[in-house]
Amino acid sequence: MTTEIIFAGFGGQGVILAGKILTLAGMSEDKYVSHIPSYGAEMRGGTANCSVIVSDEEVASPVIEKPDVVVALNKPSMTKFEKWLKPGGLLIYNSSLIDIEPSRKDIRTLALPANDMAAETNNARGANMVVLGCLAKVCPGMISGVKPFEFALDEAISARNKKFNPINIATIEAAYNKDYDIK
Amino acid sequence: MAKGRPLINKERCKGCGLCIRVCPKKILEMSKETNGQGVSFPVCIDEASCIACSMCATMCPDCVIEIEAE
Amino acid sequence: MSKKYEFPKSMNDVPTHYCGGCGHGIVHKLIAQVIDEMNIQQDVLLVAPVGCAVYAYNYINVDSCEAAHGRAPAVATGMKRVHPDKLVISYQGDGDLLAIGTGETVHAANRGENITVIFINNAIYGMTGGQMAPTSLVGQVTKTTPFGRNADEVGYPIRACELLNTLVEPKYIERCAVYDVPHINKTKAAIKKALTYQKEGKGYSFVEVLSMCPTNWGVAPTVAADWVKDQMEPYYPLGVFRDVPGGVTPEAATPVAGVVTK
Amino acid sequence: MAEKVLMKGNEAIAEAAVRAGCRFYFAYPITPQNEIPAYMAKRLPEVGGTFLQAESELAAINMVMGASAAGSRCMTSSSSPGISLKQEGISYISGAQLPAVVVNMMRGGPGLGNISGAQGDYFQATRGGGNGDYHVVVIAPGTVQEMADCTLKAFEIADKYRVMCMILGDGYLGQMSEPCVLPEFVKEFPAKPWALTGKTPDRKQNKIMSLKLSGIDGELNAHTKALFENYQKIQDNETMSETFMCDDADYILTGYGTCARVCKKAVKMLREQGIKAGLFRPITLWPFPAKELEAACKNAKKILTVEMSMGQMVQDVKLNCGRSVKDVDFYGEPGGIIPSVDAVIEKVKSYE
Repeated sequence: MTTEIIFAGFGGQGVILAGKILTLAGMSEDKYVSHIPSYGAEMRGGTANCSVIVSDEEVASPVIEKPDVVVALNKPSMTKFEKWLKPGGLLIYNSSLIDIEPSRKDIRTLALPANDMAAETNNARGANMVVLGCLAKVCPGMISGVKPFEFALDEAISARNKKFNPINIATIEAAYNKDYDIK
Repeated sequence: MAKGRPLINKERCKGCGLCIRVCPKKILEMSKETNGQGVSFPVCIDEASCIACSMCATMCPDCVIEIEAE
Repeated sequence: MSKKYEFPKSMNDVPTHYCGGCGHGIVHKLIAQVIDEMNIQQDVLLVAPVGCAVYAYNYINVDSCEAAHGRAPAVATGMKRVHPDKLVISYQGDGDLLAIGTGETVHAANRGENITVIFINNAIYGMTGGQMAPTSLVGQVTKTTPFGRNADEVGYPIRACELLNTLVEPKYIERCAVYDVPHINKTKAAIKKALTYQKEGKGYSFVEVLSMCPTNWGVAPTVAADWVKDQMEPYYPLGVFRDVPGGVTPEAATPVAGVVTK
Repeated sequence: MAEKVLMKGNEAIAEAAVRAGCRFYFAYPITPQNEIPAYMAKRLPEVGGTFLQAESELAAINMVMGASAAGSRCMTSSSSPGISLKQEGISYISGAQLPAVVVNMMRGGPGLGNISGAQGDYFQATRGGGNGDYHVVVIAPGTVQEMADCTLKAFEIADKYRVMCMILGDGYLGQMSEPCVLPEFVKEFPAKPWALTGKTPDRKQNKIMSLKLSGIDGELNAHTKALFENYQKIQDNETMSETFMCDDADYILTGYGTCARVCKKAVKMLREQGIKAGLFRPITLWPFPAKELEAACKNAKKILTVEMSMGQMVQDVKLNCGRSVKDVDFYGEPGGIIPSVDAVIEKVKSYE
């Protein structure tokens, strides 16, 4: 099985970090993984995205043309990447910040109030962590539960910020334990 | 006054004449004959007057002159 | 009788390709003499430039490397970083040092690389046949300034010592000349001091030498020597601009601001 | 076996260089390879090495020349416009027979272009972008693992043959993270009796130079012929390539780096649709793996070269596939656009 995911949002929402953590989590489970961030001048002006592949077989191309999943943390990202989804793909959009509905009818959608859910776990900046917990839940077979994220956070987070790992794990866990209504 | 003598390796000489100009005793002059490169070279016309000051050798860009001194 | 002045041991006994009366030969000899006196033939690494002195390694018998035009200080930097215990000499002409290689010149000095740059300033491009150099004098006729260098069009000649003397890091900057014996002796002393400082780890040293190019100036060697004294020296004053170990420390060498504290 | 780590391609190159014994690194910032200098600035001091941010690309490559002449393993890195500036030094280093490694994380061109990954520097890299008759060994990794492994190989080849080696990647490969098992530290290095270490009484002075002025004697003629004898040895011994499902393939896709990965995906999808496609991926671009390509193409009906440029490697494919030029087709996208798998598949299907 191969899952191709695009994370997108504005700078500061931690979309590239979320992608990296998912990649590391996949690696810890001996999956084949790849992560390509948007970079350089592309990142100036506020938008950021990354492409993550988690697969049971060798990743042929790390480039994602038709994602299985798009995670859009703000409105411009949804507008841009919704149309990339393959038919039947899943759009997870941050309904805390996005006040419009997805327009495509041939995809599945999930309104995820990521900012609100993060705030509920006292982790106001943890919308990206909510996404990770949600993905582990709604993409069966990709990541086995919350455990792999502990390793991933430990690898990805600098020593200075490691003190936030427990609260981030708690946020991921809370998001993982929710039930989601995919339309 | 020291006594000395210039040893002139004429085949290295390019005939610039800078040595002749700096000699305080005016005992160097250009040769009539030419070396293998076809240029005139300095000759000492009065070795007895050489004071081994080494000015000619110092000035020479081509390491033509060595100085022997007593 | 014994030899009072002899052919330098660290010079190869081969004829040079320089023209008669060219200052390069004098400076090569001085470098070889200093190497002999300091007994550092095993320690010196020479960078030869593009320009008339490209064959310096054929005459001075030390391990040597050619550099592309203007890049000698960069090559010297690489060598020095690998062998901090060796004495690296970057030997350069005026086009190399102040035109195509201005960036490398300024930045090696600014980093305070512990190398010695010997700069032969003869106010003209020799190897290519007499074009304007960045140091050609105003009014000087060259192949590319047939009516004389026009300052309105191409600016005034650059003074390397004064330029580098605005930087913090250089430790020793002196301008010398080789148009007569007393000045040749001073030049040798300057080269020796520069290499001594380098050996002691003092930092960047720069010796400029006003030199003759009779062929491309189109004059006799003796006239060329006078031209250095009468025409060049007034614009390029001789002397020690900076000798930090020796106590000549201009204000520029002691910055009082520009350091960010945490 | 060593542990797997997730690394960016750029970082994998930097760490592998350190493990290959590179202790001197000089560079000037340019996107998309800035992770290499940032990594080296932190890493090299830990192993007693020297990182120096040069004032220009020209200075950086010439610092490499000096450091190599002095006998060290050294490296510089840049991206396309910066590599253009380095061509002077690359030519001099090649002429002077110095070993060194340069990394080019290609971006879109010509000119300032853009900062997306691209493959427009193939000609410059493989034909010799500087003046004169010479070659640079060009290695084009396709994964982060290969970026580490090829860096080690580049230092090895550089020292073995006294040549310049280029790692030719692109912005995507440089920025991409993948799991990677880092190579072990290299412990043994070849002797360099030619290096500048100070002339001792027991030997003649060492001279490193590319000037061979004596035209009448044919000094440069002989020197260049000697260079090319050396290049011939490299061609005979050092080609690297990957063949994937070529044995029974009707259609051979060829591409390197990022493009090869797109092609690999296309091959897999074509096979699922019952179309016999295969991939030939040169890893060394110079020397070009000519024999290997010819063998891979023996039974193919058509060969399609895919590039992130307007067609550069395709010339080498035409020259070396042992087939009629008419059998070789091309598809490419310039300016930092990655050819899509769909477009590649469509192209192949059009041959049916």
